Amino acid sequence: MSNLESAFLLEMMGITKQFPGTLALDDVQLQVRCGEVHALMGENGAGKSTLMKIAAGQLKADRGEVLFDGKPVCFENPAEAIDAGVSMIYQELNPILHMTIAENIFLNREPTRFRGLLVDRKKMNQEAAAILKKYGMNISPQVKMIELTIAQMQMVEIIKAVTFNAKIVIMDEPTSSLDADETENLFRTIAELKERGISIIYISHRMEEIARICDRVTVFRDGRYIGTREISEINRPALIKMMVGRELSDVFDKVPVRQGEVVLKVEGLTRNGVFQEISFEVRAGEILGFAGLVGAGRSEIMKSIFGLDPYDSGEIIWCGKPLTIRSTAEAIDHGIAMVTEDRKKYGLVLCRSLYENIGLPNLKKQQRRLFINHKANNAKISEYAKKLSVKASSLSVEAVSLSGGNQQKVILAKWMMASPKLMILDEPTRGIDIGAKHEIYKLMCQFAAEGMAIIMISSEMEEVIGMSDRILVVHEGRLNGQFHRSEICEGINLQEMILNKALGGDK
Amino acid sequence: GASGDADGEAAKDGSAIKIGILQKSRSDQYQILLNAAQDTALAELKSCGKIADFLQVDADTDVQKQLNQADDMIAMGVSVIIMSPVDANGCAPIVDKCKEAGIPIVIVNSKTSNVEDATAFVGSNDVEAGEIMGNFIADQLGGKGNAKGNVLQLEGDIGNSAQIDRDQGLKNTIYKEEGATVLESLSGKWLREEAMRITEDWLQKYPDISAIAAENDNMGMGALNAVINAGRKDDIVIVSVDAIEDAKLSVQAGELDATVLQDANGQGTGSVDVAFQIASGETYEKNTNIPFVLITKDNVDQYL
Amino acid sequence: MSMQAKQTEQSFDLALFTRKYGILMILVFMIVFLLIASPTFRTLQNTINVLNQISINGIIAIGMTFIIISGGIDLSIGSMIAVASVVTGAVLAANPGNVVFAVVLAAVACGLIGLFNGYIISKFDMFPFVVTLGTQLIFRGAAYVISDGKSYVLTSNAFKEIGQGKLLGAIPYSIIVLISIAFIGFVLLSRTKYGQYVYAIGGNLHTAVASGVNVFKIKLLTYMMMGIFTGIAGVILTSRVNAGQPSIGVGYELDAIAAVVIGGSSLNGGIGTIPGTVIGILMIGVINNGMNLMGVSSFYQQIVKGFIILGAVILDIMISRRKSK
Amino acid sequence: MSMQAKQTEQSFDLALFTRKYGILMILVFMIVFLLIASPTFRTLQNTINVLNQISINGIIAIGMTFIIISGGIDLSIGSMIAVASVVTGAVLAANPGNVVFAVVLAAVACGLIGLFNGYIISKFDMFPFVVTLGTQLIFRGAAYVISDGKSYVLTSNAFKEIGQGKLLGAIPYSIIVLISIAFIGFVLLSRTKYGQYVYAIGGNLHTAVASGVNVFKIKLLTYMMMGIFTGIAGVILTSRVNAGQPSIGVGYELDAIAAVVIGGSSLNGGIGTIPGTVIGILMIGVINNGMNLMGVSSFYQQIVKGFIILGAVILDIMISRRKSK
Ligand SMILES: Nc1ncnc2c1ncn2[C@@H]1O[C@H](COP(=O)(O)OP(=O)(O)OP(=O)(O)O)[C@@H](O)[C@H]1O
Ligand SMILES: Nc1ncnc2c1ncn2[C@@H]1O[C@H](COP(=O)(O)OP(=O)(O)OP(=O)(O)O)[C@@H](O)[C@H]1O
Ligand SMILES: [Mg+2]
Ligand SMILES: [Mg+2]
Repeated sequence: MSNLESAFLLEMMGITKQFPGTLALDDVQLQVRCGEVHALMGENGAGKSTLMKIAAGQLKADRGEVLFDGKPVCFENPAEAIDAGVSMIYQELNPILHMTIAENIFLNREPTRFRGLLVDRKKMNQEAAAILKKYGMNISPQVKMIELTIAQMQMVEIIKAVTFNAKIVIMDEPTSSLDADETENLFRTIAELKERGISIIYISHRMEEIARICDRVTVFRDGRYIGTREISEINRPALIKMMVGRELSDVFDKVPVRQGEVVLKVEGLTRNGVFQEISFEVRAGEILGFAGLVGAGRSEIMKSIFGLDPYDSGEIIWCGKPLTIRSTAEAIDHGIAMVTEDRKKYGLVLCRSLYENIGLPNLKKQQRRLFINHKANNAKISEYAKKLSVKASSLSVEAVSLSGGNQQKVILAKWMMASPKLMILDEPTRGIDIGAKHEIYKLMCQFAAEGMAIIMISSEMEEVIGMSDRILVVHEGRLNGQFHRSEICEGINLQEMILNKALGGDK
Repeated sequence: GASGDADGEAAKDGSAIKIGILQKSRSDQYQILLNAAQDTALAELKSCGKIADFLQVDADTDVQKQLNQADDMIAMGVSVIIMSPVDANGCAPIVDKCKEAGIPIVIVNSKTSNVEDATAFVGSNDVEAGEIMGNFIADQLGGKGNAKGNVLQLEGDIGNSAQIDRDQGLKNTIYKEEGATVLESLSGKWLREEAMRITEDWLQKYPDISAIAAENDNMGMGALNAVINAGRKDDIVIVSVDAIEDAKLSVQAGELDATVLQDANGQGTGSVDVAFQIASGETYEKNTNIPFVLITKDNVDQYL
Repeated sequence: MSMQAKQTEQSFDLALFTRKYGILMILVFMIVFLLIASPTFRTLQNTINVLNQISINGIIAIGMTFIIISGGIDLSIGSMIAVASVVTGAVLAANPGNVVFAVVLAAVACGLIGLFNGYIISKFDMFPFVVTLGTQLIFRGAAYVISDGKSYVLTSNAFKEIGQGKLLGAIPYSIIVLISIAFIGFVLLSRTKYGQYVYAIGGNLHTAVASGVNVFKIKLLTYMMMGIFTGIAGVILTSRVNAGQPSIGVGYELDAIAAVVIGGSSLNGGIGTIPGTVIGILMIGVINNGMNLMGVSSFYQQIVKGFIILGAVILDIMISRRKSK
Repeated sequence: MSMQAKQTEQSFDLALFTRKYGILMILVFMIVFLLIASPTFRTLQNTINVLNQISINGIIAIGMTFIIISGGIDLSIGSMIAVASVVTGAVLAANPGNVVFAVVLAAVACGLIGLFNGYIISKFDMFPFVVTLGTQLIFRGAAYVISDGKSYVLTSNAFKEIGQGKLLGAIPYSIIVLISIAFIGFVLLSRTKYGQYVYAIGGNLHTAVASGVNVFKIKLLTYMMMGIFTGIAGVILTSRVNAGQPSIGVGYELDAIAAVVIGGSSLNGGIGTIPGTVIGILMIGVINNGMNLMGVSSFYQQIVKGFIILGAVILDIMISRRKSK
């Protein structure tokens, strides 16, 4: 292996890709060595996913050259890329929901019998079970994908990609919905692949991951190539400067806000089998963090409060008065907004313009008249889009054409425009670049200062600790512990304490 | 019937006459024969220079389509229109429109509700067809007044004028027989496979069937298939209307008991003759009745 | 910055319009061809003819645009027309003077029928295709039961005017109805909250729900509106053929769907415009009229129409793809 | 934990089977009701009769199951049947002895027609609904052109046997054909790679593409198979009615789609089974036969059928919802 160390497995030179209204890639390059873990970094919309889709045969470049294993290639479709040894985990999860785990993993390479005539299901399930076990998943391979949590689906996607016997595995934000354990699992896998001389391209917005597992990093900004560095030779601020183009001060600049009245009080809220006896309150100006492991049920609690899901018992007291919420419309009317974790499903109408997306929940409020005043409406929408620095050629483009992070900003803009009394943010910075994160944190503080109550669910411990006035920990559908900002400041190892509670400690 | 002159006295020059045909359908077996007869007659007129041209459009049994086609034809300014109406009521406006536009119209095959406003009518009376069927069945089941047995009726598309009239004809005859019972009537929608399916179920349900009256041959043939497959042809009389090719062959082979001939040739040629007479200013018959003929094994050969 | 540039012009969606341009070009091309090929096509009378002929399909297609944008489909149109026809017929047969009552009752009946479709579809979250495949049979059967299979002969002259009369002796009323409904549809779809919600529901039902849209109500409204429009179309058709018939209207949904799809709406929902549908309607009208004028036999008419539907949609896809790549 | 429980039993999908259970119960209930209510229904002869009657719709529905699972739909079935019928008719009219040639030619012709559908749908990535709405007109027109609108009188006794003959004088050949095709369909769908790809394409096209599945080929194959099955059904129908007719088969696609949907397939694609479809086919066959035996009038037959389609699907949805919550 060592003699191959310097040779490039994948070389992409002078790649240019134009989308209508957007030059996504402008003469960029990427060189990946054999057996290295190569990080690809950049702000949202920098063109990372686009370049990777070109490498995997999903998209075709307008210009440029791709060398794979030293030979020039031009993949017409993913099948050719797979055959050549390129496999990819896509940023947007795409499992086939009504097929089993085994069928998903082995799609297009099913073991067969009778000279390839019939699928050998027994063998397929056995092999799948073995693989699942190896990756620490204690699930039958015959369970349908639709029954899995997002994290489990993500693990299956990862397993699928790494078992292709590829020479290079592209991972586009694989950890965005994984918890710590699963992330560790993935890192072990990556180390193993590396051992076998397989190259990995790793895209993530999480600095600490990059620092831990990557050998080199290539940075893009606005579709242009900025540079490639050895990880060992670059520090965090320098890397951020490469990505953002300027220095960033402390990410979390939380300003303390004087807290007002209790906005929402929840008592004994229960949804059978999902969460039990949830009681808490949140005040105007307060940022309330919800910590816990993925799958602990935090999202479900909030979905019930927002009227997306029903609840079985318990009481919601809104601004001092009891309130029954039967639909999201009622919640919105009362001034509750929620940014859900599943942006494609609950956040965006992909085939419509950004104007329409941002305007959607705000139409009722905008005017009581019969007809929409598009001009006034759109002016206001643009204002919010600018506030969140949404990167798009125009606000009349369809939401589908935006990069993942920018889509998230559009959703934030849509709910900020509703100026709610309570904003529930479920993983608000998932997939968002460091610069934008910074802006979102700032906005959160600003809105809190204006008297908005904010509930933030986050699986990123740093974020919860850095932003919250108070932190509630959820374990298996029950509240298990509370931490105040004052404790946070005392500098004890809070992270460890929260994790302990999240794992069910002290019960 | 009465005779009359075409609008205006001018005997038109042959080179200016353009005849437009509004066909009801090109897929209905009877209409195909009618269309063909018209086509032959028109082609002959054209080849000897008596008319300049002719144009045929087919409504595919859709009333609105026929209305649209009539509009288009009026806009084109043909000299005379021959129409085989899709529907008695639905196509009545066409007659009015032609009158308004000053274009003579000859109705062929079946009547519109305002047929008296049309320039001329060439056709047969469908009630008569039903009566012929009914009488034939009565004869087979013991003679008029003494007929005994169970009868089943396969109806066409409900609401269609041929269905209504043929049904009326049956009501006038076999329904009135004291000894005979019409057990059931279901719509086979003029379709062979539908009629066959219904008949199969009837054959399961009724052990004793004496006759089946089908309002067209297509359904009659379907019923016949089912009856033959059940091995009960000897017990069951089947009669239908139209005298399409395979019905006649079947009569000849002694399977189908009878079919009622609606004279497509007579209607087709007759309608073209009348239209030409009108267009060229000659005198013409306002009402031409082309009678139905019962075809049985005895006389089938002369129609093949 | 580029955002600012486009900020000024609004509401009228240029991108979508250019996407529609392709189909408009085909229509123009067809019209030019016919203007040259057929002397009759050139006449004013024929233009009025075409407009008159498309009015019924047009009215239905406007309603169908809403349905399709909302992510649905309605196969029960033909049967609804039959219900409208026999209801009108029954009222007028009883009393030929009751024209207004007959028309209103037909529209209300079809509106309720549409409501029934909408209720089942949204209540049980079922495929509109399946639901209307079933209700289509029910409504057709109901039309037969109401009329006992017979056709009502209509004698009211006032009623006849609706479908056959002309304003100032020149412009058929039915065209005026179509234009009004198209205009109402345009305003509803592009200028009201309801319209925005229809797009949102069709584009992503979950997001619409999570954004506080009352999906149940919007779907109900949309199918009810489809019913009312179909009722109106049914009344015009009944007046045009001057008879109330239970067998009328078979297959009318398919022409309407074809018009909507030719006009650029997506059967996935979320995409479509009224101007696009109007182009689709005109296209189908011009094809039918043109082929009659050219004396194309009905066998070939079907074939030509089939190819034109395919061709129009393929061309449209290729044009809009080229633009997006 | 509940996941673990499922680990032991194999390939036969219990979850799906229980989901289907609801519809099976309805079928059983209907049969029991008819057994009590109708003496005729009890006879063996009538059972054979029903099986014989469903064979044509059944063969089509098997093909349609593949189409619908792959996320498509085919509205051109009725027209394809007409093509099969006139092709058979034309060959046999020329030479009544050419039975084998006629049958093969009809199947091949429909296979090619299906290929055409599949090519346009996958090549231009178009909605199958729109494409087959267009091609349906083309194929029907072609059937008329081939036959010049006439119906072929068939005299070959050998040919007549196909649709009307019985093995050992008891079991109609058409049932045997249906059972064979259903079996082939079952194996193809649940035991082969091709079947896996059909599910994958319908379940998530993008993922199928990203996994290297040759979507183009699979779609082509699926529509071609639909064509061949329809060709076979068309031949049987032609033999049953003993005539080659261009007007035959109108609306057959709707009955087939109804059977598939009643059988639990999702019009979104990705979900469905052959046993489910077989239940759907039986259900429609039993409804049709039962109503004739009970002497339900033509008007009410439609209404009842409509309600049963709705009811079956609604009940199925409610049962499977309750189970999943
Ligand atoms: N299908 C498309 N049509 C038009 N524009 C597109 C399309 N896909 C991507 N873009 C644009 O190309 C640019 C690069 O997008 P890409 O998804 O590659 O960004 P990214 O670096 O992966 O961002 P993120 O970190 O948010 O995932 C963005 O400006 C995006 O809006
Ligand atoms: N559609 C569903 N049907 C059944 N169970 C579900 C469904 N969605 C989620 N669950 C279950 O509900 C529980 C909560 O899941 P969820 O992932 O929302 O938790 P969370 O704490 O919000 O995690 P995250 O960090 O992903 O937001 C899990 O046990 C999950 O398996
Ligand atoms: Mg990306
Ligand atoms: Mg969650």
